Amino acid sequence: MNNTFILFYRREWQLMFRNTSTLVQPLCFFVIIALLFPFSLPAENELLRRIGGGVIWVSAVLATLLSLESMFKADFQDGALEQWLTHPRSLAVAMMGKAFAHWSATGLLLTLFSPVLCLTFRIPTEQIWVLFLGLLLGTPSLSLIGAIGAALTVTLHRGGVLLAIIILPLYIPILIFGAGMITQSAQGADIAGQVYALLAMLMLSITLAPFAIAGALRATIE
Amino acid sequence: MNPLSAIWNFLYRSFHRLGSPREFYKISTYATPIFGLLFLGLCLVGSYLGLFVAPADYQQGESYRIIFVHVPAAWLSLFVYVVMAIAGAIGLIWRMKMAFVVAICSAPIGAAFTALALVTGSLWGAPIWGTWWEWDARLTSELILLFIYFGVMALYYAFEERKTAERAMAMLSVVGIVIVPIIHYSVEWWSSLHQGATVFRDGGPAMPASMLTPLLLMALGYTFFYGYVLFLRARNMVLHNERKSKWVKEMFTENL
Amino acid sequence: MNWSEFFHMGGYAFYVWTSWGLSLLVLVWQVLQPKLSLRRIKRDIARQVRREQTHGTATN
Amino acid sequence: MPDQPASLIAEGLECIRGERTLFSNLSLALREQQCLHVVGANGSGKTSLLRIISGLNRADQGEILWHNETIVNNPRFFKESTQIGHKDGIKNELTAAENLAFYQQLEGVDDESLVDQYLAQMGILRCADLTANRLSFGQRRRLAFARLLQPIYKLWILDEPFTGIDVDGRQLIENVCLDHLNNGGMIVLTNHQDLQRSLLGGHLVELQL
Repeated sequence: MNNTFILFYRREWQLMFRNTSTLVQPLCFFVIIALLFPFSLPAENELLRRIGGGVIWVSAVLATLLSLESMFKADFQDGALEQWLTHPRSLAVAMMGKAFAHWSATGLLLTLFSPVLCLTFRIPTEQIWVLFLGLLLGTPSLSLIGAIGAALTVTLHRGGVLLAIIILPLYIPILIFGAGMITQSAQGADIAGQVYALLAMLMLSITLAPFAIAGALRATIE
Repeated sequence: MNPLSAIWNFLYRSFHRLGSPREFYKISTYATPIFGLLFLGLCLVGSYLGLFVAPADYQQGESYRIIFVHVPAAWLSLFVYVVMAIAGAIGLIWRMKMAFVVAICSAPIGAAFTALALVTGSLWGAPIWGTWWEWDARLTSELILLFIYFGVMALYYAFEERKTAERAMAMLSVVGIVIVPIIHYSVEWWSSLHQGATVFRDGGPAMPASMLTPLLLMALGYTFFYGYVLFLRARNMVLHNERKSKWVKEMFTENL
Repeated sequence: MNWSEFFHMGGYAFYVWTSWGLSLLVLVWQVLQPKLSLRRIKRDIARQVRREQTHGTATN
Repeated sequence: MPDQPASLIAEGLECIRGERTLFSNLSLALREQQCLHVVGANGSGKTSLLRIISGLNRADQGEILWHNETIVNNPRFFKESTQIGHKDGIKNELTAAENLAFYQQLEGVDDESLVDQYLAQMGILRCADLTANRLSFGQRRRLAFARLLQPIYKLWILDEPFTGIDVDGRQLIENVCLDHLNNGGMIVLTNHQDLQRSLLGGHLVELQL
C-alpha cells in the first residue's frame, strides 16, 4: 500500500461511505435541476428532445460545482491538509487521488445515471450513448479543474459563490464540446472531433491540474 | 567583458533593482511621465490620422472608424492578461514582491479594457450586423475573459492576509493562461456551428496603409497607456504596502 | 473638410462617437482613479508618521 | 553529549503578519535529546514560529537548516519531522484504529499489530473501534499522540500539547516525550505553564519570544 494515489483514493472512498450523504446529494441535485427544465418550458416533446442534452450537461456542471466546496473543507478544518503539506509524499499525486475519488462519487455517478434522465427527455437511444460517452470523458476534467478552485477558496468562510465565479468560466470548453457532441450527432454529423477535444482536455487536466491543486493549497494554507 | 554578457549583466541587475519596492519607486518616478507622454503623442497622432486622414471603408462607410478604439482595447485585454499571468508566475516561483504588485495592479486595467472592447464591439456590430449582440467567437470569448478577470480580482479581495491573497490570485491567473486559449478555440469552433459564415466580411490583411498606420499607432499608444497606469497603480500599492518601512516614513518626514 | 459632415460620420455618428467617447472616458477614469487614491494614501501615511512622531508609538 | 553538533539550526528568522513584525533576527539551535520550549505571551508569534519550523510557512527572512541543509523542499526533513498543531488531523468518521492506520500507511507501513501497540501505549486500545467523534477530548489528544510513536520521526513539533487533558493524560504524554528524548529525539513545543518541574526538565532549552 505504498502508492500515494491509491492510498488517498481509498481513503476518500472510506470516508464517503461513512458519510453517504456526500454520495447521494450531488446525484439528487443533478436530477432535480434537470427536471426543472421541463416544468419551465412549453410542453413539447420535440423541444425537450432538442435541448435535453444541453440541459443534462448544465445540470452535471452545477452538481459538480455544488460538491466542490466541501472537497477540501473537512481536511482543512481538522488539520489533515497540514499533515500532507509537511509530508515527503507528493502532494500533487495525493490530490490527484482525491480528485479522482471526487469524480467517482459525483461525475461517474451522474454519468451512470444520465441514460435514465435521457429517457425522460425522450432522447433517442443512439444519442443517449453519445451523451454517456461525452459525460464519461468530460466529468473527470470538471473534477480536476474544479479542485483547483476548491483549493484556492478552502480557507475562506463563504467561498461558495466565489468558487462558482472562478470555476464556471473555466468549464466552458468542456461544456461546449460535451454538449456539442449531442447536437452534432442529432444532425447525423461526425463526433470524432469533439471526442478528441474532450480527450485532449482530459489529458491536459490530468497532467497539469494536480500540480495546480498542490500549488494552490500551498499558496492558501500558509 | 564581451558585449553579450554585459547586456545580460545589465538586464539581471535592472531586474533585481526593480524587484525591490524602494528601487522600483525611485525608477518609476522618472519612467511614469515618459510612458504617459508616449501614450499621449501616439494616440493624438493616431486619432488624427484615423478620424481625418484615413478614407471611408468602401463597404462599412464611416462606421469602421470604431476599429481605431476597438482593436487596441481588445489587444490590451489579452496583452494585460499575459503580463498579469507571467508576473504572477514570477512572483510564485521567485517570491518576488514587485511581481505580485504588477500582477494585481494589472487586473483592473485588463478588466476595464475588456469591457471597453465588448462595448465598442457591440456598438460596431449594431449598424453592421444589425444587432447589438451576436454570438460571435471574438465577442463571446471576450465576455468570458471579462469574467475571468472578475474572478481573479474577487479572489484577491476575498483574503484578509495580503500575502495569501497575492499568491492565490497569481495561481489563478497562471491557471487561466492555460485555459484562455482553449476557451478561445472552443468558442470559435462553437460559433462556426452557430452562424455559418463569419460575420466579418474578410477585408483580410489587405488593409490600406492609410488605415493600418493609425491602427498600429493607437495600439502602441494604448500599450504605453497600460504601462503608464500600471506605474501609477503600482506606485500607490508600493507606498501603501511599505508604509511602515523607513524609506517611506523618511519621505514624509521631510514633507512635514 | 466640412465639420458638420465630419461629425455626421456618414450617418453612423451615434455609434462612432459613442465608441470614441466611451474609450476616452475609460482612459481618463483609469488615470484619475489612481491619482485620487494616491492623495488618500499620502494623507494616511502622513497621519501615521505624525502620530509616531508626537506619541512615539507604532500604530497598526 | 553536549559537544554534538546541532541538528536543527535557525538563523536570522523574521516573521511579519499583516503589518506587524512578530519577531526578527531570531536564531536557535537544537541538539539531540533537547526539548525547545518556546515561551511568550499570546500573539507573540509562538504558533507562527512553530509553523515556520515545521515547514508549513516560509519565514520572511532567514532560513532553517536540518543537518546543515535547508528545510525548504527537503524530503529528508519532512520525513524525519512531524507536527501536531491546534488541529489534530483526525477524521470524525473513522475509528481510532483507522485514523492511526492511515497515518501509518502514509509512512509506508501497514501493520495492524503496530496500530494496536501504539493505541495500547497511549492507553486507548479499548476505544480502538469507536469513531473519533465519540472520543472525549483527552482520548482524541492521545490518539493524535499515538501517531508520533512511529520511530521514523526524529523531530516532534507540538503546539500546546498539554492543554485540555487530565493529569493522567499529561503524565502519559510527558513520559512519551521523555522516552523520545532519551532515544535521541528532539522536541519543539509551546506551553503556557513552566515545564522546569515536569519530567522534561532535564532536557529543556527555553526560548523567549
